[in-house]
Amino acid sequence: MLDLAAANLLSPIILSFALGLAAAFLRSDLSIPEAVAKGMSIYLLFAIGFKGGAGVAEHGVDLRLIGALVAGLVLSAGLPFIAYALLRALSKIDSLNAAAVAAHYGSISIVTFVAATSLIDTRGIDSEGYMVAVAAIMEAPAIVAALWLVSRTGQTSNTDAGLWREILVNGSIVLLVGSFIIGAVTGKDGLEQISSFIVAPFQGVLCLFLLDMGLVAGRGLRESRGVLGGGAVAFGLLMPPIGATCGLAAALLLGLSTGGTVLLMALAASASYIAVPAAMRVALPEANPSIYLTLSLGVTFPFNLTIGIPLYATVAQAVNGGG
Amino acid sequence: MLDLAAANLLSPIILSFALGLAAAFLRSDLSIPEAVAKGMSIYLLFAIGFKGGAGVAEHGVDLRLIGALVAGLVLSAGLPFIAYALLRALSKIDSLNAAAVAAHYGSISIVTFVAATSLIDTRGIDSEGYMVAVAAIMEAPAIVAALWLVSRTGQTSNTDAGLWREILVNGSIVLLVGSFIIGAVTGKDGLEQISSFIVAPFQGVLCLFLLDMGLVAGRGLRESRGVLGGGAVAFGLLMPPIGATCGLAAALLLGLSTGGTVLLMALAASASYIAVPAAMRVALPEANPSIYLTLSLGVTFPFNLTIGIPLYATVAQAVNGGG
Amino acid sequence: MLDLAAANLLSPIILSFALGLAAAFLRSDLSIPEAVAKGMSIYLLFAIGFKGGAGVAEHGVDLRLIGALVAGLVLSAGLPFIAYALLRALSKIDSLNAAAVAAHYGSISIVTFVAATSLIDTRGIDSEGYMVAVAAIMEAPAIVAALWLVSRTGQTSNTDAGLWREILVNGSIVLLVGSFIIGAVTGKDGLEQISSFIVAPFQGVLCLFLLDMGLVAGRGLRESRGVLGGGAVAFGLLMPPIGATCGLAAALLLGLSTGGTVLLMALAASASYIAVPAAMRVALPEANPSIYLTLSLGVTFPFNLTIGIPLYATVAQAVNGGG
Amino acid sequence: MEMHPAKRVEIVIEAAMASRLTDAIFEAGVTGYTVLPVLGGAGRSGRWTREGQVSRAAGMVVVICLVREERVDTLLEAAFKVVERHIGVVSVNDCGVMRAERF
Amino acid sequence: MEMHPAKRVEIVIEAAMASRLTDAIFEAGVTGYTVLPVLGGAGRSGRWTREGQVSRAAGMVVVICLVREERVDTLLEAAFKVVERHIGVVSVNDCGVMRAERF
Amino acid sequence: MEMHPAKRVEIVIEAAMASRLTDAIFEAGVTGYTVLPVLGGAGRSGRWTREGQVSRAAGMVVVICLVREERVDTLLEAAFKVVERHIGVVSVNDCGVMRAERF
Ligand SMILES: Nc1ncnc2c1ncn2[C@@H]1O[C@H](COP(=O)(O)O)[C@@H](O)[C@H]1O
Ligand SMILES: Nc1ncnc2c1ncn2[C@@H]1O[C@H](COP(=O)(O)O)[C@@H](O)[C@H]1O
Ligand SMILES: Nc1ncnc2c1ncn2[C@@H]1O[C@H](COP(=O)(O)O)[C@@H](O)[C@H]1O
Ligand code: NA
Ligand code: NA
Ligand code: NA
Repeated sequence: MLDLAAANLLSPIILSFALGLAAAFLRSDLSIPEAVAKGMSIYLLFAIGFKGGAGVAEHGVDLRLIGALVAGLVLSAGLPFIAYALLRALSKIDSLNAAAVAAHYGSISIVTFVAATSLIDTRGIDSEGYMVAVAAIMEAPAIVAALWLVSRTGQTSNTDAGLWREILVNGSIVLLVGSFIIGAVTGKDGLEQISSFIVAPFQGVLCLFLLDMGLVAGRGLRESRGVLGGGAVAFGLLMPPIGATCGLAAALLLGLSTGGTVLLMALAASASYIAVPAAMRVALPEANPSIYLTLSLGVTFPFNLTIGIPLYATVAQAVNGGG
Repeated sequence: MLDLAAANLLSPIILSFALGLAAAFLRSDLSIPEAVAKGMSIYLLFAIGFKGGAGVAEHGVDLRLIGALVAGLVLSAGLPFIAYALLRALSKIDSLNAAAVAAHYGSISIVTFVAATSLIDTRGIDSEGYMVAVAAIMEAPAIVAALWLVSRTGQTSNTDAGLWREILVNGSIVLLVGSFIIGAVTGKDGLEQISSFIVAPFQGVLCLFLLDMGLVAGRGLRESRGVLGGGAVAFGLLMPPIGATCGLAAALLLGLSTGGTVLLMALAASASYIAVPAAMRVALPEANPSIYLTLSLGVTFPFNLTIGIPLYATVAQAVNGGG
Repeated sequence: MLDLAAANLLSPIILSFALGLAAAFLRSDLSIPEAVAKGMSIYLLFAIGFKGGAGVAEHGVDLRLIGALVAGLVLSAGLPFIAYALLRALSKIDSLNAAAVAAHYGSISIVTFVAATSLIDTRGIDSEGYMVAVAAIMEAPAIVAALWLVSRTGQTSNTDAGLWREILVNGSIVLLVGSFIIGAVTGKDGLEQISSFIVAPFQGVLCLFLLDMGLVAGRGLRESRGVLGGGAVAFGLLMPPIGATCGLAAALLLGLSTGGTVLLMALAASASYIAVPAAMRVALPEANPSIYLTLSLGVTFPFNLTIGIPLYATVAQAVNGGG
Repeated sequence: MEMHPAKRVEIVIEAAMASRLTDAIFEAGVTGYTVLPVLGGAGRSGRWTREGQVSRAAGMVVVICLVREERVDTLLEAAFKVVERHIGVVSVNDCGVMRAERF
Repeated sequence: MEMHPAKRVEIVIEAAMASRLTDAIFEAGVTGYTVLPVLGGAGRSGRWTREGQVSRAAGMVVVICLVREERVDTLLEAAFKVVERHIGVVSVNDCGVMRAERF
Repeated sequence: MEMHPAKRVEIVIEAAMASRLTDAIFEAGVTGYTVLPVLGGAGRSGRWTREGQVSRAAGMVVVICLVREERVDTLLEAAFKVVERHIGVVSVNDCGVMRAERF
C-alpha cells in the first residue's frame, strides 16, 4: 500500500502538478497561454467522454446506469448541505460565502475524475463507461441546492433565465455528454479511428494540463494568503473524505464495479473549479472568489490528487474484495 | 450503399460537426479558442500537404499532373460563371452579392478536401498525391473571375497590388504548397520521421476541428436567420452536385484514378470559407458577408460533408468500375 | 559526408524552417498564433527535459555531470568576452550593443540544442541525458558577464533584484530543470507512460516550431534590412564555430561521449533568442533589439541549423574516432 | 474632416457578465459596441491574470461603446444595473466621431 | 509632469484592412500606432465574435494613434479613405502626452 | 447617472517592463489598473507584431489606469521613472467615472 502511494506520488502527472506549484511559489514567469490551457481542457473532455461512450458501446448498458445517474444527482444536490454545515461549524465564514463554497463541493472537478480514471487504469481496474455521464449530471444540481440555501438565509441571488441555460448547457457539460454520445454511437470502430489521438497521448497532455493547474493553484494560493483560516483549510481537507464516503455508500447500494466505485467516490470528493465559480460570479457576485477558488483549487484538488484518489481506490478495493 | 452512407454519417468526424452545430443551437458557451482553431488548421494543412508530397515522391509524377493543374485552374475560373447565373436565377440576390458568392464556389474548402481524403482512405481507395497541388491552384482563380463579373456589371472593386499578393501568397496556399514540396523532397523517409505526428493523430484533430466548424457554422446560422431565402438555400444545395459533375467530367477526361476523381469532384463541389471571404472583405466591402459565409459554411459545407462526399465517391466508383 | 550534409539539409525540420523563411520573404500572411507557438515551445522544453532525466535515470550519473555543469557555467560566462572582442573588432557596433550581443552568444538556444539532439538521434549516436541540465545552467551566466562588460565601460544597466529572479527562474529554465527532475525520478516507467506524447510526435512538432521560427526570423530580417553591416554578419557566422571549438575542448577535457560532445558544441555555438533578449530589454533598454535579435535569430540560428550542427557532429565523430 | 460630438463609454466587466451587459445596452438603444480582451488587472478585489486560466470565472473584458450625447444617460443607467453588484469600472469621456449617422 | 496636448484617434477596423490602414496613416506622416485585438462586437452589420474563427474575414482590430493636433486632420483624411467603404468606427479625443518630441 | 471627474492614463509599455510599471503605480497610491494585450504596433523603434513570438522581449501591453485628478501627477511621475529609458508612450485624458469611492 505504501508502495502504491509512493508510485502515485511519484507519477509524472503528480510531479507535473508539483512543478507548477513550485514554479508559482518561486515566482517564475512560466505560464501556459490561456488558449492552450483551454485547448487542453477541450481535448481532455472530448477524450474522456468519447472513451466512456465507447466503453458503454462495448459492454452495453444496464439498469444500473439509471441508478448511477440518480445517485449522482442526489449526491450533487445533497452534499452542499453537509458542506455548508461543516464549513459554518469549522470556520467563521459567513452564510453567503459558505453557500458559495458548498456549491463547489456538491459539484465536481473533471480533472480529478480524469486523474482517478488514470490511476485505476494503471492498477488495471475496470470501470463503467457511463461514469462519464454521471460526472456530467453532477455538475449542476449543487448550484440549485446552494442557491436555495442562500434564499433560506434571506439573501438574494441574481438568477435569471440566462443563468440556468448557462449552467445546463455550459461548455464542459455539452462537450462531455456530446463526446460520450459520439463514443457510444461509433463504438469500437470509432475509438480505433481516433485512438492515436485520444488514447495514446492522453497521459502526456494530462501532465501539461496539471502543470498549468499547479501554476494557477500556486499563484492563487500566493495571492490569497491569509484569506483562509485554519478552520477553512481543515474543511477543505475533511470534506473530500466525507464526500467520498457518501459516494462509496451510493456505489455499494448500486453494486457498481470497483472501478466505478472509485470514480463515484472521486466525483463526490471533488470540488468544481470551472463551471461553478463562473455561475457564482453571476448569481452571488458578493461572495468572495478567493475563498471558494482557493479552497477548491488550492486545498481540495491537491489533496484529492495526491492522497485522496489512491486512498479511495484502496478503500474501494478492500470493500469490494478486489485486488 | 445505404450502409456506407450510414457509416459515413455516424463517423466520429461527422458527429463531431453535428455536436458543434447542436451546441451552437443550444446556445452553449462551448467554444474553441481562436488560436487553437488556427493551430489545428495549420496542422491539417501541413499534414495533408506533406502526405500529398510524400505520395508523389513514392509514386512519381506523370504528365497528368499538369493536366490536373490546368483542369483545376479552369474549374476554379469557370465555376463562378455557373454559380453566378444559377444564383441570380434562383434568388433575388443582387449582382454584387451574387458575384461575391460565385467567387466562393469556384474556389475550394480545404476541410472538405480533407474529409474526402479521409473517406476514401476508409474505403481503401488510392488517390494521386498531387491532388493537394490541384487544391492549392484552385484557391485563387475564382476570385479573378468573380471580380471580372463585378466589373462587367459596372461596379467597382477595391483591387490593389496588395490584394493580388495577399491572394496568391495567402497563408493556406503557401503552407499547402510548401509542405507538399517538403513531402515530395523528403519522401518516404521524411514521412516516416514525422508520421506519428501527421498521420496517427490526424483523424482526431480533424474531429476537434469539425467540432469548431460546427460551432462557427451554427452560430453563423443563428445570427443570420432570414438572410437567406429559399432560393439561396436551394442554390447552396444544387451548386455542389453541379460543381462535382464538372469535376467528374474533368477527371474522366484526364483519366484520374477513382480516388483522384472523388477528390476533384469534392474540390469543385466545395466552397471557400477562409481565403475568399477575406479577399471579398477587401475587394467588395459592400457585399454582405452574412450571405456568402452562411451559404458556404452553413449550407454547402454540411451538405458536402454528410451527403455530397459519399455520393461523389459512389458515383466515381461506379463510373470507374471500381470497388 | 556530403551525403550526410545533404540528408540534413533536406530533412523535414530544416525544410520547414526554410518554408517559414520563404513565406516571410514572399510577405505571405502565414503565421502561427502566439499562443500556439508558446504551447509548442513548452511542449519541446518539457519533452527534452523529461527525456534527458529519464536517460539519467537509466544510465546513472557519474562525476562527469558535475564537471559538465561547471564547464557549461564557464563557457557561458567566458564566451561573451570572446564574442565582445570579436564583434568590436569586426564591426562598428558600439560597446553597449556589443555587450548585449555578447550576452546572447554566451547563453544558449534550446531549439538549436533540440535540433542537435535530433541529428545525433538520426545518426544513432548516444549522448548523456544530463546535457539538458548543462543547457539550463548555460542560460544565465552570460548575462552577468555581459553586464559586467557594460559596467566596465562606464555605462549603467537597470539591474534590480527582480531582474536576477526573472533570469534565474525564467520559464524555460524552470520547465527544463523541472521536467528533467520529473524524468529522472519517474525514469523508464514514467517515460513509457507518456512516450506517445513526448517521443512519438516530437519531430513533427519540431517541424511546425521551426516553421514558426523561420517566419519570425524572416520577418525580422525583412524589417531590419541594413541594420547589420558586413562585419556584424561575419561575426554571426564566425562566432558559432569559435564557440563550438571551445565546447569541443571542454568536452574532450571531460571525456564526454561523442553525442555529449556534439551537444556541448552546439550549446556553445548557439545564441539565445528568448531569455536573453527579454533580460536585455530590462537591463539595457538603450541597446537596439534589432541588432541582437537579427544576429541571433536571423544569422546564427540558420547557420547552426543548416551547416553548424552537422559540422560539429562530423568533427566530434572524427575526434572521438566514432562512426 | 468633420467630426460629430459623442461620448466614449468604457466598461471593465467580468467576462461572465459581458453578454448580460451587451444585451442591456442594446435594449437601451445603443447601436454598437466593441469588446476587447483583458490580460490582467488589479482593483479592490486584488490582482489577477488570465494566464493559464480555463474558467470564465476569473477573467474580465473591456466593452467600448460610442454613443451620441443624448443617449449616454440611458446607456449608463442600463450598464449600471448590470455592474452594480459586480466588480469592474465604468468611465466616460467626450470624443468626436466620423459618420455620425451610424450612432 | 508636463503633458503636451495631442489627439488620440481610435479606429475599429476589419482585420483584413488593418495593414492598409497603417500604411495609409504612415504615409500621412504619423509616427506611431498601436494595434489591439478585438474579441467581438456589434454594429449595423450585426454581432460577431472571434471565437473559433480561422479566417481573417470575420475579425476586427482597434488601431490607436496618438498625434499632434496639427496632424490630426491629415491622419483622419487618410484613415477615412481606407475605412470609407468598410464597416468600422473612428473616434477622436483630446489628450495629453509625455515626451512630445516623439509625436 | 452622476459621474465624477477623473483622469484616464494609458501607457503602452514593453511586456517585459509591465510588472515593474504596475508595482510602481501601486506604490504611487493607485487603486487599480487594467492590462490589455497588444497585437503589434509601430514607433520610432520600427514596426513589430506578436504573431508567432515566443519571447516576452518583443511584445508590448497597454496599461489603463483611472485615477482621481489629484493623484494623476504622482502616478505620472512614478510611471515616468519606469518608462523613461524604455520605448513606449503615455497619454492622459479627462473622463468621468461611476462609483467614485473606488478610486
Ligand atoms: N482604477 C482603475 N483603473 C483601471 N482599471 C481598474 C481600476 N480599478 C479597477 N479596475 C479594473 O476592474 C477590475 C475589478 O476592479 P475591482 O472591482 O476594484 O476589484 C480590476 O481587476 C481592473 O481590471
Ligand atoms: N457605437 C459603437 N461603439 C463601439 N464600437 C462600435 C460601435 N458601432 C460599431 N462598432 C464596432 O465596429 C464594428 C462594425 O460596426 P458596423 O460598421 O456598425 O457594423 C462593430 O462590430 C463594432 O466592433
Ligand atoms: N504615436 C503613437 N500612437 C500610438 N502608439 C504609439 C505611438 N508611438 C508609439 N506607439 C506605441 O509604442 C511602441 C513603442 O514606440 P517607440 O518608442 O516610438 O518605438 C510602438 O510599437 C507602439 O505600439
Ligand atoms: Na463533489
Ligand atoms: Na469549388
Ligand atoms: Na552559446
